[in-house]
Amino acid sequence: MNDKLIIAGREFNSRFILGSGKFSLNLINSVIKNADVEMITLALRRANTNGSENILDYIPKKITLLPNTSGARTAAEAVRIARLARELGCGDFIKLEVINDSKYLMPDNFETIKATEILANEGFIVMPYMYPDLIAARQLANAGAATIMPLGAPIGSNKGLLTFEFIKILVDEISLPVIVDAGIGTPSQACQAMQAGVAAVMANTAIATSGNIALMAKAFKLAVEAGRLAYLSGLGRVLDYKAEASSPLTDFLED
Amino acid sequence: MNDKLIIAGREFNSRFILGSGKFSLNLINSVIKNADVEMITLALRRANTNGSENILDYIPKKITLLPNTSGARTAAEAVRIARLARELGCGDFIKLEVINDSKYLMPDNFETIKATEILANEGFIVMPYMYPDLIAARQLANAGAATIMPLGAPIGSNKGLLTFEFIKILVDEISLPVIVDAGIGTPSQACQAMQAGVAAVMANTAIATSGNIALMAKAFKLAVEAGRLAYLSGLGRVLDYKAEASSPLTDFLED
Amino acid sequence: MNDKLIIAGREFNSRFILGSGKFSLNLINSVIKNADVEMITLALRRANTNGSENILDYIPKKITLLPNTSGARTAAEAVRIARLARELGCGDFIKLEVINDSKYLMPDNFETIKATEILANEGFIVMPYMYPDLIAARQLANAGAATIMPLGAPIGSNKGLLTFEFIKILVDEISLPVIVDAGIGTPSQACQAMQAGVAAVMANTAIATSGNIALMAKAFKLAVEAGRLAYLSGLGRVLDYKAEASSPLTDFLED
Amino acid sequence: MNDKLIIAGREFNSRFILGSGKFSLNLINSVIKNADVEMITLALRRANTNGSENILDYIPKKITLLPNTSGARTAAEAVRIARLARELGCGDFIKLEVINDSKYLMPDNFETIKATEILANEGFIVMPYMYPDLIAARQLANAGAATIMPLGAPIGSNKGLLTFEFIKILVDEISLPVIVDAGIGTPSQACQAMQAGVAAVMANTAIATSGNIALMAKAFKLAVEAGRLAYLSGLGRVLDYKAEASSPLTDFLED
Amino acid sequence: MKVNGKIILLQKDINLFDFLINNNYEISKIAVELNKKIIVKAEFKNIALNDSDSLEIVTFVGGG
Amino acid sequence: MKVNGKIILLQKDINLFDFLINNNYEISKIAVELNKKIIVKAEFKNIALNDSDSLEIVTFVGGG
Amino acid sequence: MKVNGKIILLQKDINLFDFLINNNYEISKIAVELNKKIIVKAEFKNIALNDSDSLEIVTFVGGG
Amino acid sequence: MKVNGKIILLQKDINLFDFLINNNYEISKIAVELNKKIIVKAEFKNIALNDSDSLEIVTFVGGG
Repeated sequence: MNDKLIIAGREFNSRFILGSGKFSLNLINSVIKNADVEMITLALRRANTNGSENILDYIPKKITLLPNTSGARTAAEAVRIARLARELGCGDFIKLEVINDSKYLMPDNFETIKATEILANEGFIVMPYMYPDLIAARQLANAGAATIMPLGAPIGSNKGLLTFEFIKILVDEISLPVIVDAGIGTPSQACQAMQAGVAAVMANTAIATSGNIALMAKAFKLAVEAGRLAYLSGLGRVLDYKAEASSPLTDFLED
Repeated sequence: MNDKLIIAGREFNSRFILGSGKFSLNLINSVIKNADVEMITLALRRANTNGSENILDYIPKKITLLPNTSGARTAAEAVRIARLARELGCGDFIKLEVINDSKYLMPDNFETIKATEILANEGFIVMPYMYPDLIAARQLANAGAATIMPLGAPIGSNKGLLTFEFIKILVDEISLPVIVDAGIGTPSQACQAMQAGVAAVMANTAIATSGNIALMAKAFKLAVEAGRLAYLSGLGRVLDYKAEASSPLTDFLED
Repeated sequence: MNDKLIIAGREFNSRFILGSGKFSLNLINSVIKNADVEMITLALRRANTNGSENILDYIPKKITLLPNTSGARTAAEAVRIARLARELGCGDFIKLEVINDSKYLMPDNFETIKATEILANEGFIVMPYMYPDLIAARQLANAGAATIMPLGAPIGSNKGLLTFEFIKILVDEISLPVIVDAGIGTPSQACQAMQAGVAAVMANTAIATSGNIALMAKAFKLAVEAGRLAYLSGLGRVLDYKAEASSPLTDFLED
Repeated sequence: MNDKLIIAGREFNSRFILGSGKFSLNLINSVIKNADVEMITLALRRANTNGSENILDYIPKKITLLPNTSGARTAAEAVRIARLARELGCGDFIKLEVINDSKYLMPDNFETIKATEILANEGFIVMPYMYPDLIAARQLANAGAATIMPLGAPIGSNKGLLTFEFIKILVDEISLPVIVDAGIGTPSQACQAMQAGVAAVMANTAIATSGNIALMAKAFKLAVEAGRLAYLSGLGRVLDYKAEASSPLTDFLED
Repeated sequence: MKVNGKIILLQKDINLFDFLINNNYEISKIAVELNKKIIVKAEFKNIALNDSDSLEIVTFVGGG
Repeated sequence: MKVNGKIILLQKDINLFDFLINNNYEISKIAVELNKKIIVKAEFKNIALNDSDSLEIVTFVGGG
Repeated sequence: MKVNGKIILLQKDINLFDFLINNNYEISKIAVELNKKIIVKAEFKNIALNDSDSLEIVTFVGGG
Repeated sequence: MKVNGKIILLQKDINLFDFLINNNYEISKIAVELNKKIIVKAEFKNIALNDSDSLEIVTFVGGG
């Protein structure tokens, strides 16, 4: 079946985006393999002088890199980080994050919209992390975002789809791919999001904090595929206050 | 990875049991293939005189048949149906159902326990459908049940895992395989049940009432596998009232 | 408004039943007053030889006492406790509990039905604590129960209305007063149960473990009344996937 | 107990704000009485030439009027409506609403912040309706809002506290009174919001669409009080995977 | 004779096996109860039917 | 003159106050915008209307 | 004699009523089982205790 | 000169490229900001460093 995820014209078969944080480098590869990942996020940080090992050495070349702007507290800082990230020569994708809230790490939609406009004009493929506010989502779209990445719950919390009803509204109203980022803690939650029609799911902490990283990576891959197929199929109706037999009445018991 | 579902000594690779109701016969096969089904339920009914087509002609021989006792309102009726089913020569498995409630189709745990004891003594592999009552589950185990099959929601309702907290109690306390039957309406719900440690999931209506039976069958297969892997891995911890960054603080922004 | 709770012909204005466990005796009275309680549960235990203070001295005479059979693991033990309780001369009400599960304290519906029949025949007003199984509820009614008292969640857990969907089925199908017992942890949960049409709510741990017992007792009283009024009124409809303005469109902005 | 709701220095005993939409005028008064309402919202519209009846004739003088800016699609329109409302001589309170989304009626936080700043500078007591975004809430506070009024669900939907987890974050992080507006459909939901520490609750559709407006108004009043008392008391702890007896073990059964 | 709830008249002496064949039942896919007693297939030929008998002939159908 | 979106013709010179009274508006329960500018009630008598004016006259109604 | 699970020795012939009074039990607030049989209060004075008896004396306490 | 927040003293005249090489930076895996201005790799050799400069040298790490 031909069902590609298309972001700014690029086609992807995988609808699961991996976050690379909190893993020991030598696990990254098995996660990528187990989850058939095609896109992975990275962060930027000061380089060490000694030629210490670099995460790029652990990521197959065919993987699309999605640098994030984590650490940015304003649009200006995010733009600065995005430009440096592009200078590293790994493409135009940028996962835009602007966060100035230290406890719940809630994104600043206002600053994110500003930065989206600047970066989109500079040719970046901007994938903004956002709080799932329909009005903000429309403005991100107008500002040139390639996707929107609403949170399900606070970053790293594994609390799940607390924003589910509002993500469904985004899917209903926004024509860009809606990718759930942050908060998804289990494969069933990733599956539920996909069933509701989101284009893709991103996870990092859910895998990094699981008991077996390779198994959990595989679990997420399968759950995302399952949810996508269920969405394409269309879910069955729900009966409210009754039941409906799955078997014919076995008539020979009647007499 | 060697992770078999074992019921009364028989090994199964698939943890998804298919109900064959509400399908047109010529769809059964594609559902079986798409979901890699190894066990399928059937019902019993009066035979037609003319050599009309029979469902057995549509099910590959390698599939384990699980006849149910649907229509039975008492232990005695269920035993009668079970014996007739076995006489059809398709093995000793029986999905025991005793239902005398016409609106919500709630199973009668008391009668089910009685019938379990009789049938187990006659050598049946008894898989009783039940209301997820821990005490009843213990008595089913003592009566010789091979598994217990608690409901998630009323039959055919697609309402999901309304009994989730109590199914977790069964998984915690009952040593037999716990197989969720009835009510599961979406792959994400099947995945969630598997994540919680149930041994397998059965579905029928969720697929039969979906928009695309073949796709939904595949979706259930993948979701059940995903949930199993997540269970084997162990889920990540959930943070209650805070967030936790997935990226290192990007220090170069500090000065 | 004349809206009485009627149990075996006795009328009550209060629909909140208080459990007296886990309180220091000198708090009981303020709880009763704050919550306008008319019925309170008690347990039975070996008497001390020295004339130590007795809980009966702390409960106003007008309160209906509802002794429980806590500690009973079988119908026989429950019957024995019930008879002893009645011998204490405080009336014929008995809160029947038969529990032989030490971890989740799940009631044994089978034994409870047996004991209900015996005690009802002896003239007790039997209020059986039960796991919300519709079939068991029907048998309790047939055995002579005056009410049924399904659990919301495990005793003392404060986990809330985990069984909500099944309690709604009991309200729909059982003609006796349905009184939610066990598990209710907050006033909003008590209110939600009452909104759904249960006849009354019992709580003990939710108040005993709260920060301020007198305030929480008052809170439960008000929440139960609120839920009852909402049930009598009938709830408003729920819109699924849209909104509806509460104000007229302010036309003068149009031109 | 002295527990006042204080908004911009004004004290209120009632924590339930009534919306006056969708009622026939001669019902308003009984709703106000039954719910002990002290503050009621109004909308602005073109006046009719004939001296037709006016809602002000139906509202007791002691009630604080809270005109809304419904119909405003931009900050400018909201400011215009607010000024006209104040010109009617009923005080400085304004419920600020800026909505340019026709399907879900989602508020525009950006425009709302702009209008808040303008109106606060003009001496209005600004109570902005908002989507519960923590960052936007902080900016509303900085712009001079007297309270924030986050939505629970889309206006008029009666879908309840879909944003509950994020409203708890607002209560935790914002020092202004947090008043839940929109979406609350039942008294139990109002109670739950109050238990979580919100300062007040507003409802309109839940009462206007109920079966008995007077009863439901009373129900909301009681539920809000119950939730407030529970919050002041502090809720009891929740046990995760076990139960805890409310009665002492009845030792005399042991031997 | 009663067959699956319907009354029919036996034209002539006939055993269970022949009756089923004549009525196009697929022996391999049915189970039979005669007067509420299950009859194993091996016995079909040895069982003579008469009009007082009640016969139930069942097979598998789709069911959940 | 435009009044609440409708065109009307002024028969004669008239000030805002008289216009409102003549048209049965309850002064105490309305607010008035003349050409998008709010007019305080004290000024009603001092404002002469003419056909080029646009008048908005609003009042409170039920709303949530 | 066994009283609420504890063995005690009866010094002298004594009836149930006196035993309870001597041991400071509040008659109005207890129920008594003698050898698993409930004894109504009216009978207390007529029942002579002996060392082979087993007595359960119960009362109400707080419980949910 | 300030390098990634730390003060160092330049021993001799040196261009950016040599400085990075001498300090074992992997040119292919870094991006450089000189006095808050990004420097493209092609320019590294043409840029002479001096002690008043502030240099930021960044690379990729794991992040979500």
